[in-house]
Amino acid sequence: MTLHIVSQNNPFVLKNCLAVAGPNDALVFINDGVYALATHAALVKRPLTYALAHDITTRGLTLNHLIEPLSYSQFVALSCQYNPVQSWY
Amino acid sequence: MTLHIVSQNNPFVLKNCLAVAGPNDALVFINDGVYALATHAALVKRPLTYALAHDITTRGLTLNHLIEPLSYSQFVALSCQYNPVQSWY
Amino acid sequence: MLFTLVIHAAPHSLLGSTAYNAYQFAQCLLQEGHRIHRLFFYGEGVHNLNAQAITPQGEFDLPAAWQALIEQYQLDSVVCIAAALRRGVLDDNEQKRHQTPQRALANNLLTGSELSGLGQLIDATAHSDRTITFA
Amino acid sequence: MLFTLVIHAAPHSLLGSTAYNAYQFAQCLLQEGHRIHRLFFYGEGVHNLNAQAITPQGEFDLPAAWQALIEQYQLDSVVCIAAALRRGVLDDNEQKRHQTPQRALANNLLTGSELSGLGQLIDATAHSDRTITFA
Amino acid sequence: METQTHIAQYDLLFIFSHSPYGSSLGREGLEAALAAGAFDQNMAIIFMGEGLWQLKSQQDTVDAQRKNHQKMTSALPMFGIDALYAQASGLDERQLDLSDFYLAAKPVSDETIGELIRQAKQVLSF
Amino acid sequence: METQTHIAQYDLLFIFSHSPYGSSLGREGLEAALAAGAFDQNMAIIFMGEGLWQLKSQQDTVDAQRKNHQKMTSALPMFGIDALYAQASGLDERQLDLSDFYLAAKPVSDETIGELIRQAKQVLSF
Repeated sequence: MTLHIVSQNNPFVLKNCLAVAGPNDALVFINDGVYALATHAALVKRPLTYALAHDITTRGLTLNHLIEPLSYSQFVALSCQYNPVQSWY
Repeated sequence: MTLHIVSQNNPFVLKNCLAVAGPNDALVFINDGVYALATHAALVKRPLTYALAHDITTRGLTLNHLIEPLSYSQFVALSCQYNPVQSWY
Repeated sequence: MLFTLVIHAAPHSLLGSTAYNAYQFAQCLLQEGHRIHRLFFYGEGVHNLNAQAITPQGEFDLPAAWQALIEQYQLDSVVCIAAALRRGVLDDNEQKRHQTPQRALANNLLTGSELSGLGQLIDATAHSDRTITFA
Repeated sequence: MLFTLVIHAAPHSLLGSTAYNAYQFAQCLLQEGHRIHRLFFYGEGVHNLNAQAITPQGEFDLPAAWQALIEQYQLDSVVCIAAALRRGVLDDNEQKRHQTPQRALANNLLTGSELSGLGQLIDATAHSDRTITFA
Repeated sequence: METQTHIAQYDLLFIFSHSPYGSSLGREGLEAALAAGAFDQNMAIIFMGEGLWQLKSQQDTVDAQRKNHQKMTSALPMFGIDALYAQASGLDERQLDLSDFYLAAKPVSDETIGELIRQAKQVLSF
Repeated sequence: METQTHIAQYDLLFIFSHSPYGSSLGREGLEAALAAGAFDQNMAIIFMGEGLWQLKSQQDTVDAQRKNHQKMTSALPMFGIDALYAQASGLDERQLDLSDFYLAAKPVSDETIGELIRQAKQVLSF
């Protein structure tokens, strides 16, 4: 299963990612990608959806309890668990 | 009246520009902004909407006859005629 | 009419190649008899005047083209000093100031432009008929 | 597990500051006992190893941090030669090759990395368990 | 329809439409605005679209080792820059309200933003 | 629902999702793909979203003094790279069809793209 990394909040980027991500693929939002989570309610309810904790706190955002805040250590673990890794930007 | 320059094809960028542009403001699409004209039928019908000819031909696009292809000389003339100039990117 | 152009885009950016648009706009307005009060290179735009950038043969050499235009029309061309330092574009002063025995540095600002502060940008907007941002 | 990281973002980009994410990801995976087959700096990412970049005091110096990480773990760090030349990041060879009496150039590639071709990227994907792009 | 007579006229208008940490634009826009404040310009800043995130409170950059924009932006009033506008439609889209901000900004409609731009002598876009 | 048994497996999959001239990504992706072709990789390229513009015919870069991507992309088959896929939904959104392209690409659904990625050993994203 694929690990999708989303590093921007751009409607085109998000659209492409969501169009091809399967139900068992995991999504990790990093950098400005975390803003997408703050503004898309549907995303927050998707299983296997994560956000990098550092990038959330940097931007002063509050995590919805449904979203798993990810340490770098957990991000590394996910990238071992899934294959391949596709970056959307 | 304002001259709005749009240099990207990004939904956020286009939305901001169209939200604040008044009916007598002019819009110039340059660089990747010209792709927005190729995909938004409503934009093409807006009066005072222009696209930089160089950037259209570079990308292999065909101009709708409603859109004025702009030479750099005409782009300079517009930027003299309008004031201020706001760039959206 | 008197223009100031603010250039944020580098010749090779992840986002925006409007550095080419800025150059062609500048060239055209000067040919038409308008004047440029100041070119202000900010952010990634500082790379437009990076003397170390080697353009492959057969490609348009944007830094060289800027330098030639600046010289031909004796333009006031300012590169933001804070933005330039962060990105490794140094003039003679800054090269000497930051050089250490462990760290050899070069003056890699193309001639004809100078590093200066943001005051030059604010001043330029106040003294120009038009300020146009390319990014 | 064996990783290759491809870094497209510069420390100061118009788009994307994932250069910081890439560094922290690399640091973490090494601390966890995983290994890096290769770091490949491409596109604007070449500026991560620009020795001329002067980071203001009190700010995190990303190029210095990359250099220290590369040295500490003896990482294979490749900077795409074509991307680097266009953007003015030169090693000793390229500095000598392109220097002219009219054009003084510096070797401004941080030590510990080398300029090489895209074959190094393709080879790295074939020999790593994971390839991750940061842009 | 809003009357245009109450629209302030600025010599220099900054439009901030990019987020604070995802690119260098947020920071470089702030530095330019602070410089303009130091030069006593008749100026204003409009935060719109993704630029509204610049004003979000509780930015904590310690873990990410980044320079904190919130601290820089907080300096705006000290430089005499107090005409700060926030795009109302952009606030709604991001489920933000003024209580999320660490600096006071005046919410304005898109029409008012359009008119503020038309009335301005010069615009700098970040 | 598509059967997964017919999905090709590639060692190296390129995803091109950026336009050709607006940034350096289009060009640098092409150069990487050509290098992979020269190394005889079992590879494919998927053009999707804004990346579909890379295949648009009649790119004329003379006036703009830019390097022509169409010429570079046309070299892909000469490097043995003939597995080229185009996102069907992206074509529709851009009112493009295959006759607008100067190179043959196979239209594929978003589901198939998802499966091509899952089956790939490595992905490079440009």
